[in-house]
Amino acid sequence: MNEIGLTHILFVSTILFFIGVYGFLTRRNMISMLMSIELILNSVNINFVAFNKYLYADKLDGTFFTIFIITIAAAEASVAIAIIIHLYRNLKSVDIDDADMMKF
Amino acid sequence: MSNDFFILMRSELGIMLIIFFLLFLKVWDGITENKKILQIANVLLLVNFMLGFILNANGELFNGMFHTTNLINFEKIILNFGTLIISLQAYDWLKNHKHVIEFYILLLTTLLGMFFMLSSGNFLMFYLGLELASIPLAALVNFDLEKIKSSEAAVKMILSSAFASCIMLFGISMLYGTTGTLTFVELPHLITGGSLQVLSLIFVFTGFAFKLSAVPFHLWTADVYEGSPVAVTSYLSVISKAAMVFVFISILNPLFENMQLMWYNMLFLTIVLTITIGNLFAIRQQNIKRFLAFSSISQVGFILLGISSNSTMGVTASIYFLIVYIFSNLGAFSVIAIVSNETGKENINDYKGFYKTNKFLGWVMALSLFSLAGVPPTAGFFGKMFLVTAGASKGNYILIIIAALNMVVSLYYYLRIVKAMFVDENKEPITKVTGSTSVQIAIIICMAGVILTGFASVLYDYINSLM
Amino acid sequence: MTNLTILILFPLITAIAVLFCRNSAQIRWTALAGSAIQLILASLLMHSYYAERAAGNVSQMLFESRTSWYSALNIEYYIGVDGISVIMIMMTAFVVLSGILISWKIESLTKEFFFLLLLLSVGAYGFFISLDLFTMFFFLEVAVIPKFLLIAIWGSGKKEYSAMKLALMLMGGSALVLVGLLVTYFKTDIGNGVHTFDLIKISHQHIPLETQKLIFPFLFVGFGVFTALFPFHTWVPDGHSSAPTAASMFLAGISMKLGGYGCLRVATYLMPEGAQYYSSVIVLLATIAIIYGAFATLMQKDLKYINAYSSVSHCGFILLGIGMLTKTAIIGAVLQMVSHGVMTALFFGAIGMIYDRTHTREVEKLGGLLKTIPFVASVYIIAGLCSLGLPGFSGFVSEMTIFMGAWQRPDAFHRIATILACASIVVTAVYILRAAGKAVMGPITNSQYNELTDATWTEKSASVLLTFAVLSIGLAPFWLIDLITPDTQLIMENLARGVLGN
Amino acid sequence: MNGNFYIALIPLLPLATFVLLGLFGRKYLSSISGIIGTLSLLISTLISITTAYNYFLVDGKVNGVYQKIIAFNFTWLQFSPNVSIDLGAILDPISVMMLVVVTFVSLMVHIFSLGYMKGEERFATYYAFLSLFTFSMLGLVLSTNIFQIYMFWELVGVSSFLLIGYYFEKPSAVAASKKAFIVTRFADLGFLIGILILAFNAETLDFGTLIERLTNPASPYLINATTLSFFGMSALTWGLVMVFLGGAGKSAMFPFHIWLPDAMEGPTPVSALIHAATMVVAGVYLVARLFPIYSFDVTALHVVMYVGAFSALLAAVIACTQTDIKRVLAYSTMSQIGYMMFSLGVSSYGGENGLGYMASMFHLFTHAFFKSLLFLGAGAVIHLVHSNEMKDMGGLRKLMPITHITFLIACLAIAGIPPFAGFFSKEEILLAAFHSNKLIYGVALFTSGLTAFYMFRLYFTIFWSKPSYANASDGRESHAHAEHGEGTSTMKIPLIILGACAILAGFFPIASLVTSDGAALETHIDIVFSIAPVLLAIGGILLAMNLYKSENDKPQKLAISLGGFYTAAHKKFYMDEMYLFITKNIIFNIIGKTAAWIDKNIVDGFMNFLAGFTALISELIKGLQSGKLQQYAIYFFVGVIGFMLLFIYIWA
Amino acid sequence: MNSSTVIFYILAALILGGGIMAVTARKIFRSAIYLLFSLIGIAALYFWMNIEFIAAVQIVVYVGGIVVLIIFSIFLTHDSGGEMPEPNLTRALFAAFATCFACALTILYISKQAFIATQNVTIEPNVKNIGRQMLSTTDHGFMLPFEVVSMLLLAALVGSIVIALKTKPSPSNLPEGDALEAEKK
Repeated sequence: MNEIGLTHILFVSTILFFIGVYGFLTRRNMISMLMSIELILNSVNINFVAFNKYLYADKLDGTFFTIFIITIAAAEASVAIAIIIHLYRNLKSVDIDDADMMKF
Repeated sequence: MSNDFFILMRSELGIMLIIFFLLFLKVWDGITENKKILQIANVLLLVNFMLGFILNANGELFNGMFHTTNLINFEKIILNFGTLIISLQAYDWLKNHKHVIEFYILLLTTLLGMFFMLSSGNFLMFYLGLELASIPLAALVNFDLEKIKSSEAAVKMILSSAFASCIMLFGISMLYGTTGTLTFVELPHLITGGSLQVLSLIFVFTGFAFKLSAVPFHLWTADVYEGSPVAVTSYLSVISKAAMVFVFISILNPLFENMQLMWYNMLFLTIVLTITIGNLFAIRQQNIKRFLAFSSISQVGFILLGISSNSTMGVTASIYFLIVYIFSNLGAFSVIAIVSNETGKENINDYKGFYKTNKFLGWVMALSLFSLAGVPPTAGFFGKMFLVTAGASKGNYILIIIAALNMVVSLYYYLRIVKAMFVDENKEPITKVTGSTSVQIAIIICMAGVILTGFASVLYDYINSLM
Repeated sequence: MTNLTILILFPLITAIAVLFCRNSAQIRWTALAGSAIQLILASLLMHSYYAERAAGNVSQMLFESRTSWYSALNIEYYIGVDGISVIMIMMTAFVVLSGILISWKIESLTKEFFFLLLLLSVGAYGFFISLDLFTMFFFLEVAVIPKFLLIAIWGSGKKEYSAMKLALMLMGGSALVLVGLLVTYFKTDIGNGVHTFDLIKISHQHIPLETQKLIFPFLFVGFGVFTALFPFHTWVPDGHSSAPTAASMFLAGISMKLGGYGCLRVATYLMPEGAQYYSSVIVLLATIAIIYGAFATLMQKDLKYINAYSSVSHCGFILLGIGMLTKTAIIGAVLQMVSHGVMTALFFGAIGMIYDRTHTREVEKLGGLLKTIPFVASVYIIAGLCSLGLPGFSGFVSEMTIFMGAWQRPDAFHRIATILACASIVVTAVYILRAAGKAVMGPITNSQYNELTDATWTEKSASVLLTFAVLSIGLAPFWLIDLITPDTQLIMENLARGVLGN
Repeated sequence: MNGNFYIALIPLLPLATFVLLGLFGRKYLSSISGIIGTLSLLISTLISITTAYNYFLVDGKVNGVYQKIIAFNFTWLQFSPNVSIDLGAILDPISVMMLVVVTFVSLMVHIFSLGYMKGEERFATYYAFLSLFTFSMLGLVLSTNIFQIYMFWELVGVSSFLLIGYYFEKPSAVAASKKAFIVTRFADLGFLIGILILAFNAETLDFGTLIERLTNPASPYLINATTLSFFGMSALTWGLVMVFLGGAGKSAMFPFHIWLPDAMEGPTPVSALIHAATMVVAGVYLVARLFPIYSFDVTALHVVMYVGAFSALLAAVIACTQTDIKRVLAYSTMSQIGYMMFSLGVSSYGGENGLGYMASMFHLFTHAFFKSLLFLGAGAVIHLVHSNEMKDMGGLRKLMPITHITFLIACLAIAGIPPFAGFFSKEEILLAAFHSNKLIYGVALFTSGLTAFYMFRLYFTIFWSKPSYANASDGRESHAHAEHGEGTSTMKIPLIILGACAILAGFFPIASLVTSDGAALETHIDIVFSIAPVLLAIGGILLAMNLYKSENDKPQKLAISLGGFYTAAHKKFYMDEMYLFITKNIIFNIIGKTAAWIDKNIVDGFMNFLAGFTALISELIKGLQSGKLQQYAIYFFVGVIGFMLLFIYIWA
Repeated sequence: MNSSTVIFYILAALILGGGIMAVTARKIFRSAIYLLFSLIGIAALYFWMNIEFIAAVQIVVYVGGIVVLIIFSIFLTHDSGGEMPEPNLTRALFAAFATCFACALTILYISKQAFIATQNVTIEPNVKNIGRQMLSTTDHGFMLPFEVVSMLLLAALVGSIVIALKTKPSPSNLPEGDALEAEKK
């Protein structure tokens, strides 16, 4: 475990973060966007857990943060999906670019 | 766990009690008449608002996760007050709505989230509060269930706010990584301005900027405001914003004290962009809610101007302005709520000739807009003056000049609406609308605030004394 | 009459009383009574001012009173008057009263009209008595919105454009003033790093030269916009010509004076070195305004435009007087403010009366009014004669004082500026006589004009009131000079303290 | 005589009349306004005569010199501790003389107008204006302060404006009144600048002090004023020339004379009062008032001299060709004032050298009588004929004998035929010119011949020419005229009185009373010297008689033979056209239009551009708010990256 | 290169690969499956770090909850099998560029940072500790956040129910085109 340190994990999480961002910026399906959000949140989770584990193991702050983030992600996803489905009923589309009635 | 608990957390507990009471109502099915429910809710909110005044206490609970001071208490009172007014002005809209209780539950949850955010002693609580204040809000935005715009706004709101909080979270995780703590008390010493901390400051800052809808992170604002039901729009533009400002004040400088220069520059950039772009967009708006969205963006720029001074003066000015802003914006929204509810019209052009048919409401709208524009004798003038004064205290005159010139531009678009109401001819003006007693009470309170807050220095002095 | 607050409270109360009136007759009479009493109050103020001075009170400001307002920022409600303010107040009272009289026949939204007029006057009174810069700024801005509404609602022509332009340009001016005020504020220190907005205290502070150089333009241009400083004067023609009669009177008579007063009281008095540093620029701009305004007037075809452009030219004299920085010139500038205030109000009043009857302001379409409505036409001619600086009227006194003062600057630049300014009086004569010759003299051009009725009693009283004011300055300027001179002396002393020297 | 406050009554009575008639005349006093005006002026006149009597005879001279007496004086407008506009009354020979002349002539005109203006709708207004004018003129005359004189100067100007524009429904009258006012105002600009220069250098506006400071060679003020130079002329010269400019304007000297002929649009009595006897000599009076200073400055004096002489000649030439009788008289006025002017110009201060000054004042005195007589006579004629044109007249001597006789007297006087008044004064002028400048003398001599010619051209055309007015083509109208006759007695009496004055004024011992330094001046009529001018005048009269005594075609032939010159003179040497060109094309079209254009397009355009520009930017950046959430997110993210770059690399 | 390292790299590849595929897959359903892989990989990473509790939560909540929710919603929106619309090309390029850039920058700074581990006594993140602290009000207790989150879940529940309840859109509130469409269907 000597070679694989915190930094490597952070690299993974950072890359995952930006993959998520990329997905959010490019995927036109709203549900896909939501999925990208989950990716981002997971990368943050990895960060917190890794920091807690490798650096600040005297307290469990990071771990708890992760737990709460996961919970919130669930809540957020449920509300978001409810809204998306509601919109879908009216708009008959989940393409985010179709949701541009309001602009300028 | 002692009496302190009840005193320190009384606002939160009050809100929670109301939420549970409403849940009970929902389940019990005893009172089904909307009007009754609304009256009960308003009374409860009023009581909760009053409750805020009884005692002032500084202290912390839960091992520092929750803390409150006189200032925070006052801020909560302000939010309570605003919510009460919004509840009053939403009466007409809600009395025919199918989900009144749900509306209140969600509304109060967000309020609760804001309270926790204000009282948070660490980033975890802050984050929870933030999410608590924004996720139900997205549901609220969708509350005009049969309107497609409302859903669209909700999608935009929840996705972009999730995105923003993700970015902010990433920043918080970095902060945690470099300091090992999430507690606000410990953080300032550990934040030294290392390069990762710079990154995290940027991420956290942009997160805030998003919530405050500062340019260039504001783009969701207008769409969401336009699509939401009027009551939610006013809640978003006033309460939600005020809460974020309060939190921003209590986080930005206390935490990043060692990086003052950096965040000042960030603020500088943001302020210039926010005021200017907000104004430039406000000029061209046709929908009155959307218009107020941009105007509120520009107002945020001014608030940030006050915050940028990083002094008691600035903080006082910001809080003072927010109170004034609540009065004025809610005044305007009350009129919009009445008109929108009774006629469904939300375009500025629909307001042409408004004064001919609705003298009182015309004046209310005009006074509110003047106050927003910062024109005396309304309180907005004082609010803006103090903000700009605070901003000038740093000696950054370019900022002041830009702000001052933008006040001119903003006057243009506020006057445009005044002109539409007072001057323009209209073949089919909005007919005489009155709104219910409850809305009128809201209006009268707002107008009293708009006119009196400025002249009476009491409020300002009181805020100042809380520092 | 030692409590000055009554000067702002009274019109305010009248304005509120107007809101509670039930029919237009009540509204008119309330407004009239209120402004008449206000004129009496102003006269009482003047009287007690004289009495106090005669009794040997030599303090700079009389009837001072201060109340802490926003103590955290050291903002005070601090009021007091000196001779200059007293006559400005007097002038305002005259113009307000006659404005109300002239507007007797306003039928649409009467209540709002009089309410706004009175509110506007509150702004003016407050501005003139304020000694705290914050309060002063407050009152300066109070007046903007009523102007906008008055023009936009009751105006004529391209009223919306004009009203907006006026509001924005004035707001722009006050934005500049705001910047100036704030920088000034933060440069003051009255101990323990406490800043102050107190005009008198600031005048005793030494604001660093560099700051003055930086800030003076903001203050001067900011206030200058109000008083039609070239090239920020373009709101004047449009605004005045679109405004209803009383609003034109207020605008030109009172509102433009706020700027002049501010330029003098705030910019020049507080920034003596800045004033000296920029003196030649001011003189240059003022001269351009005078000459160019006069020539631009020559080509105007609308009575109101003529008077509006001539106001640009005349207000140029105010700025010229201030820019010359000699005592006589500054006295002249103050006189010009008062004089132009009443004179232009009279002029706009006359134009309004003509317009009400003929429904046109086109010079080409009018003619022979002296025959059918001799009173109105005579008022127009009297105002015109005053405008072109006829001795016996106020314009002469002020313009000559400015010339005398300006001539005291012996270098070629100031000489040429003075001569050009003098030359404008010829151009003034040309455009005034052209307009008068065509519009009120000459043959009757429209047979309908034979049916016109002459001035009503309200219009007559308004005209008489203003003519009286114009004449009392023009015939007996000495009482004004006595009033102004000591205060001007103080301004000069402050200027003399400046290290730049003269 | 200090404390003689009653002097103030002289101007104040007309002022009171003006206020009274101005405010209430039209409604309440319409019928008796003439009487009121005349009576009040009568009192004024009596007081002035008493004053003159007291001044010249009772108080007399001190050390052989008439003193300047300040009857009263109070500070009106204090500019600075030393400099103030005072209002007061000065009594010295010229002001006293002018007092008498002004009040007297004005009285005559008032009386004449009672008949002439009878039945006018705005009768009261007319008298109000007349009173205003009289007041202003008297104030001007009595001024103790150069700024006071300027004030009354302007007032005189405006009363003249009001009176010329009395028939405001006639566009030509309105135009003339505007022209008069504007031209003189333009000249007054010079006056004002002159005052500023003098006041700045002498640090006073008071005549006494001013003269004292600028005539004492040792005074620092004078040294200062003469050493400062600007474009090659000293400050003093500039000041004096500028002041003279004002004088030239009011006195209709070249090139400001163009307003005077047009000013004849006013009622004829007004022309008699203002444009003949009083106002137009204000310029002469002004120069005379400041004469001690002028005499110190040769350049300024030369300007006065040449301008005066040229104007005299020019006007005389033009007068020969005009057909409107009032215009002829107007040009003759201008010519005569030219005389007075250059007479001052050839003079110097004190003693024998002050002859020109004395002569000028003398001519002013006599001219006032005969010229007002001429105008009133012309007025009577016009009253009868209802036309100003010579061609409508002729053979009137039978119809209006009194007018005829008095007119003849006046013509003889102006032509300089002894023993009529003009002869004496003109003699003195010629003498002064002869001693000083031969060129000027030549011009003066020639002009005096011309004067005789055109005056008698006028006389013969009106009163002789056609055999009898009754034979005129329109019999019915002539019948009406015949009945009309010479008008009321109020019209005849002034003619008779003035006629007497025109004969007698020449014998007035003015040389001992009104001189440059106040001391008496020995004058004598040099018979030999007088031969030339008198012969020339007689020649002129004979020529006129030959040409105009009866209707014939000689004048046309003469005109044709003179060709271009005649046309040019007839067209007043195209001066009006030139001015019109300048004002219309240069001032209005070039400067005015440019200014208006710049204002509308550039200055205002810039403001509108700012507004438009803001709107344009708003339009340009509207794409930011595309309504597409991902776009928003990208902007958000770009914002984050921007911040990263800025704060990590630039502002770190 | 020991086994742990190898496992880490495999996990990293799984996580990142799953992530990349999840955001690029053309079919939404596949995309969801890739996401599932990625999430499982993360759970595995937690196991690898010996934080079993979090790993378990990850699997339960994410894999068992959120992804299922997402898949349900994909079914609900009817086009689970269909291709998703092409991403806007310029937008995609720009986003790729921007994210790569930001990613590189962040990684650079992370690698530069010297992280210092605490020397204090460590607390094992086992279920017992977590459970004890979660419900404690003192001493690093997370009772309050726990309560807050429960409020949030309640609100989310209420919100979701209100919104997801089927309401018939009134055609008048639709934009014109959509109204027509709605009528057709």
